[in-house]
Amino acid sequence: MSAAGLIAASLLVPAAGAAGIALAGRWPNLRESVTLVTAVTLLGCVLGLLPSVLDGGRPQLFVLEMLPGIALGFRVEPLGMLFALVASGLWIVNSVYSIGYMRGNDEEHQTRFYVCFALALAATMGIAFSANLLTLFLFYEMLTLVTWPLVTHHGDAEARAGGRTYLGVLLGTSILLLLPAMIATWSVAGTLEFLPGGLLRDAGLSNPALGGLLALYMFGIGKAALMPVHRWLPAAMVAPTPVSALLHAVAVVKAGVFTVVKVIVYVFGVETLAEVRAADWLPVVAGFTILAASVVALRSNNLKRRLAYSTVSQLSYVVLAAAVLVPISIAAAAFHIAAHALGKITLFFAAGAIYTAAHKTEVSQLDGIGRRMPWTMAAFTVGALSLIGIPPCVGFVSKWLMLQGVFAAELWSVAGVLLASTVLNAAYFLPIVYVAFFKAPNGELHGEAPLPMVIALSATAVGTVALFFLPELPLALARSVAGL
Amino acid sequence: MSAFGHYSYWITVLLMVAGLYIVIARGNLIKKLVGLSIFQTSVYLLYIAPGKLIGGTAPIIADGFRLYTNPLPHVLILTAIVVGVATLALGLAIAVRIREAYGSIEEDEILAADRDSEGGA
Amino acid sequence: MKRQMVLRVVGKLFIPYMLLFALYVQFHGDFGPGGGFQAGVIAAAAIIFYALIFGLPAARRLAPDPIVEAMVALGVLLFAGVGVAGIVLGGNYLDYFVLDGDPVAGQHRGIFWVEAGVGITVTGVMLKIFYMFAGRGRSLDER
Amino acid sequence: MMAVTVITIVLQRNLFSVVVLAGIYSFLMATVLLALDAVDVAMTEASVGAGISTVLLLGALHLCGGEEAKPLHRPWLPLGVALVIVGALVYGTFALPEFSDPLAPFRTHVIPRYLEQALAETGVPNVVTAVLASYRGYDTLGEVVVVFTAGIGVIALLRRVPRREEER
Amino acid sequence: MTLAHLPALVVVVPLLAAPLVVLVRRAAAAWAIATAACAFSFAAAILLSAEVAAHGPMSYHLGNWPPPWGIEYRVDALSAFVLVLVSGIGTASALYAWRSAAAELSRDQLYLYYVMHCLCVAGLLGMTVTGDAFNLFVFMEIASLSSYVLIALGRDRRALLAAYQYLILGTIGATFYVIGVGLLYLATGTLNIADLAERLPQTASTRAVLAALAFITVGVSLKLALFPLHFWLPNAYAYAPSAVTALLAATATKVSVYVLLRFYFGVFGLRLVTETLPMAEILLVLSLIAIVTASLVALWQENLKRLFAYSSVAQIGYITLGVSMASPDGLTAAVVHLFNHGITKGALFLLLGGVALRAGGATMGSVQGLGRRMPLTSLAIVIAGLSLIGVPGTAGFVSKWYLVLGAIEAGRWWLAGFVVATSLIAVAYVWRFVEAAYLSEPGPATPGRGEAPAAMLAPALALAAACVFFGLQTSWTVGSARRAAELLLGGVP
Repeated sequence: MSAAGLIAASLLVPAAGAAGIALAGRWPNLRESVTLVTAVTLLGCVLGLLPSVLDGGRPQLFVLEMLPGIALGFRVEPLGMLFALVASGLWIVNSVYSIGYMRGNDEEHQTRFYVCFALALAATMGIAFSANLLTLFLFYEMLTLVTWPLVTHHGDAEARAGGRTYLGVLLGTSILLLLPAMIATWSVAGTLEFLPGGLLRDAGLSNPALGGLLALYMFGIGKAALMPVHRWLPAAMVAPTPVSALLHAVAVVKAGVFTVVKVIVYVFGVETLAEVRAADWLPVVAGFTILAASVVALRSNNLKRRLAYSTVSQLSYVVLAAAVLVPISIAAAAFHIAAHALGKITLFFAAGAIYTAAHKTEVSQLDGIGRRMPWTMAAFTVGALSLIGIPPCVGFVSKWLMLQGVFAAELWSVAGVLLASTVLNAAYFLPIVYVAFFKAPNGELHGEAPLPMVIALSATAVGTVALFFLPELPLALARSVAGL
Repeated sequence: MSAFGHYSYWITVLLMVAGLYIVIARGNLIKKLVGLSIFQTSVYLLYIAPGKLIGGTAPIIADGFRLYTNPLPHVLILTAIVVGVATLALGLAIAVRIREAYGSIEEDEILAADRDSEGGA
Repeated sequence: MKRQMVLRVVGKLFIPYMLLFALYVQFHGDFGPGGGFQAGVIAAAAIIFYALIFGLPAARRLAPDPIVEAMVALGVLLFAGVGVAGIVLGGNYLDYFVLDGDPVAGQHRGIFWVEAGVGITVTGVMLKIFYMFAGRGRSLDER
Repeated sequence: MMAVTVITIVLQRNLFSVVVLAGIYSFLMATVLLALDAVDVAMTEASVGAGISTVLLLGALHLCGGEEAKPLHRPWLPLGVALVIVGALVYGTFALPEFSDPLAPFRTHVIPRYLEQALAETGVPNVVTAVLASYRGYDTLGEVVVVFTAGIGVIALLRRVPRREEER
Repeated sequence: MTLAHLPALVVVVPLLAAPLVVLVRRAAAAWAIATAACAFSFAAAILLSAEVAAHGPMSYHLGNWPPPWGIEYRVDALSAFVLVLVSGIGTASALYAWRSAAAELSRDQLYLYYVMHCLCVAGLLGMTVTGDAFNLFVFMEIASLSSYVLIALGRDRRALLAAYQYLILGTIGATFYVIGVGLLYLATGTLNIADLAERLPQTASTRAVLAALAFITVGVSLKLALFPLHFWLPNAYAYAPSAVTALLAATATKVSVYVLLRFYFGVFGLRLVTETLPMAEILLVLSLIAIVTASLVALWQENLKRLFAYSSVAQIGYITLGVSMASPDGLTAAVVHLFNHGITKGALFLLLGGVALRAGGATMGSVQGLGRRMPLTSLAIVIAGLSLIGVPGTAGFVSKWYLVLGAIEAGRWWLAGFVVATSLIAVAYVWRFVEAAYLSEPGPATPGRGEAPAAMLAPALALAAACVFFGLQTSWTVGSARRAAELLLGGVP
């Protein structure tokens, strides 16, 4: 199939899958096999695009005219490729996991769940491949809207409240800040196409103007969960765990930081920002977010909430790395998108498994659970180590790249932030591991979670380690984003 | 310019305002309609009066007349009159229906009735 | 009763003349004041007068509802039809010049028919409205 | 004199007399129009204003009947509105050409052709009719349609139908 | 040959259809004729807009009398655009009425309903296409009278009162308009819009012209329900039959806006409107108030028709806001929003009509759990709602885009912020529906499982699809709007 065809396919396959799932709704087995088939096909399409991208090709596809001069356009470049690979690859694992979870907790509206999931993936692909800001914005909002039903899945008062915060923050920031920022960009530069070197490069904006615009973007991209627009992420934890796992550890949040990197690299241009010094405030905000979020995570007893805040801080790693504005750190940012995805999804899988098998949600209830659920807790440990940044886990690689970038830019304060946060990460993850394995078990007897879940979380855990030993592929993509 | 030169206009204005006043100030639906038609009639003068030429005659071409009043406004006003009566008829029809539905043609009473029915429902 | 008598006689005497006058106004409109609209109103007034004297049912017999309603529509159709004729004969809409070999005669013809249309519709509508109100009234009294 | 009539209408509370006064008012209006050489209009106004509308109003009164209740509205707002409009109109009309000023723009611009050519172009000496039916014939079509609309509308509203007001 | 006559035919055909319907009287035939007539106008309008886009404005002399003596029909980028909207909605609403009117009206009223429908559409089209100020008044009256009747046909007795109030206010508005035209006539001696525009500058009595401007503004504002002259609208929309609500909400106010545009930019000219009188500022302030207050009021409505009626008032505020900018982008926004909001509201009210038919009323209570009972309908409502908010990918987004763009180009950041901020209020009231429809369990008032009849669903879904299509493929809408804006700013073509 032609490159353009593959792009179209990778958007249409999940959409078609959603339709199929809706039709197959009455027969659960058929429905879930449709999901799996869709997921595999999608990964196939994305992989099909990989070679040409690695050879520096930029396959593209333009369809409709959304506004005069701006088409609904797609162009695959390394960063998007990386993002798409992560999302589509993990969707397969996650589907396996979801089957176990949804059946294990016999949830309601399972059809709606799988349909929205497929649509969310379609939107994610749209974001990953978009060729201009408008297209990206379109799918960005679409992602918000189709994940709302997943967040409010349980439909009770708590879910509604969570859903309101989720929608309010994400739609609010994007409409209030991101949209004006885009329109301003349009009226200054006359285009919204992503250009290597930045489409604002020749606009010749002064520091305050550029800085203000950057601020509009950074806080407008609520999905990146930069403080103070991070509140939607903990709120989204009312969702079933598979949702938190794929969407709020991978698809949605990564869409946020992905957009951030996109904007910094292709809208403003690293050089432009660096020489106008319009982004100097950004590392401060990001650093603050990292530390503050870590502290909150440390003090929160609910496991998913703790993971959520850890996600907030990890996202700011990406923003921070991008804000350092040297090539290697950009590469680090790109790579961390993949690294954190693997680690965090593992952790969420584990959390969900614990909930399904033992119905435990609080950290304080986890004494000795490692004896009952050895696989799960082993995977959890791997994920934790990866996020802390200890070899042999992929998290170490991205940290390493980041530090290289920091030294290259000689931002010692940032280095300090990184080290401090590493300590904090260790402080809020290791105790869990400790009590899980070395404390006496309490409460009723229970075994491992359903098999599909165990398979899924083991798979991601293995991936976390494997990617440490052979990080060539993501590394290659990440480096070519930074033009290395 | 002399105030007299605009006497005709001012009569118009007076009638117009009186009509409008009735429409706005009165609660009785039919009275409102009467006011409305007065309001409209006053416009006729606004159009016609300036067309008159002292010493002119009706715009029917015949020998021996040179000066004619301006025919175009007459045409327009014919239309306007028709529109007026059409509106009046329709308004009355609606008023009658309202009377049947509410048993009253006083605006405030009707509104009160609605409030009650909503309160009851 | 006596007054009734007088009324009836007067009515009988007058109404035909009113109708006649209506026709005069209708067709003399080109030369003197008047035209389709006034004529229509007068004609309608005549019948309403009749209805007031001899009662609604009598009037309804004189000018039955369906006919009146048909008149309402036919007048408009006639007018609009003249316009379409203009197009058919190769002119613009409502173009009377083409209605006859000689433009002026065409104008004359066009105006004639148009006025006729106006007259018919106006008569119909005025009567219809009167019937409606009057009829409605009786039904209300019955309640 | 018309002014007087109108004022009484404003003050009069008995609807019946209001209607009668309205009829009188229309007649006066008609005479004024006649004095202004607007024969056709005068005729129409007489027949419509004094004739048809009075009949209609009476018919409606027969159905709705009754005195008018004392207006509860505070008359100040309407008065205010009215005064504003007076201001606007007086302001606007002041600059308009004076009564029967032969050089007013609306004498010099479009009219002449009507007055001079109408007979030749349409063969109709009554210019009003000529303009009405030919030059601006389309307006008249619209006018007829308005009448038509009103007629059908009244039918639609007043034709007796299975009572629908009950279900509210 | 026919193409040359289309400007007249587009209006005359529905006009002719009305008396025909009266003659046939039978509901089915009446429906067929009405729909056919509207469909013809729709096709004609599309042809015209193509023709105008290709060869520039067309002028048609009715009765073959050259203007200013005769009446002129004038089709240009703007009027053609509005023609398409009006006739399109008219067709959809006519198709829809086949079932909905049959359900809401008694049998012997049906054909009368279709008569009124034809007349209303014809009147609106006539207003749009005419080039003569007084002729515009006549057709305005046709449209108004028919719409009074259509509203009064509503089931609820409050429909009568709404119709009456609308009648009073509408007539006052029309009379104001006539006064304004009269003053203009006395000052210039002509009624042809283009001719007026030429002769206004050299008229001696500018004061009369200013008064005329004031009267026409007030008159038209009454018709387009510009704040604070909007109070007739919510009741009228809430209690009219569903098909009528859709028709009026989508077209009537829009045509009035069109008239306003015509007079401001086509007759009085930018200088007079914006400099001699502070019209732009007045309009701006009124629009802002309208947007905020109406949106907030909409938040508290339980009756969905009322809710979206108030949101109409707010959306009209956005249109007039664009007008008040009087810049290319602002006017483009106004014109394109005129269209987009038309289709959006059309879709919404048609869908609500379906709900009302199945549930006996469209209230927050009756849509609880609607997502499961009428999935297609509620999904379409959500889509139209998103278009109301202005979410990318829907028609509403395009208009918002140009509004904000216009504000930013004018350097008014606060205005841009205002526009986006107020669209969040729309999020609030649309989401009230979404939560009720998808997160609540079906209540006693919720209709049973099953969609509205296909004859009602199809046009509604078509409009909803149009909301999405014109959000993704905007070359035609924005292109026409852009041309129209240039035309307006260029004065009279």
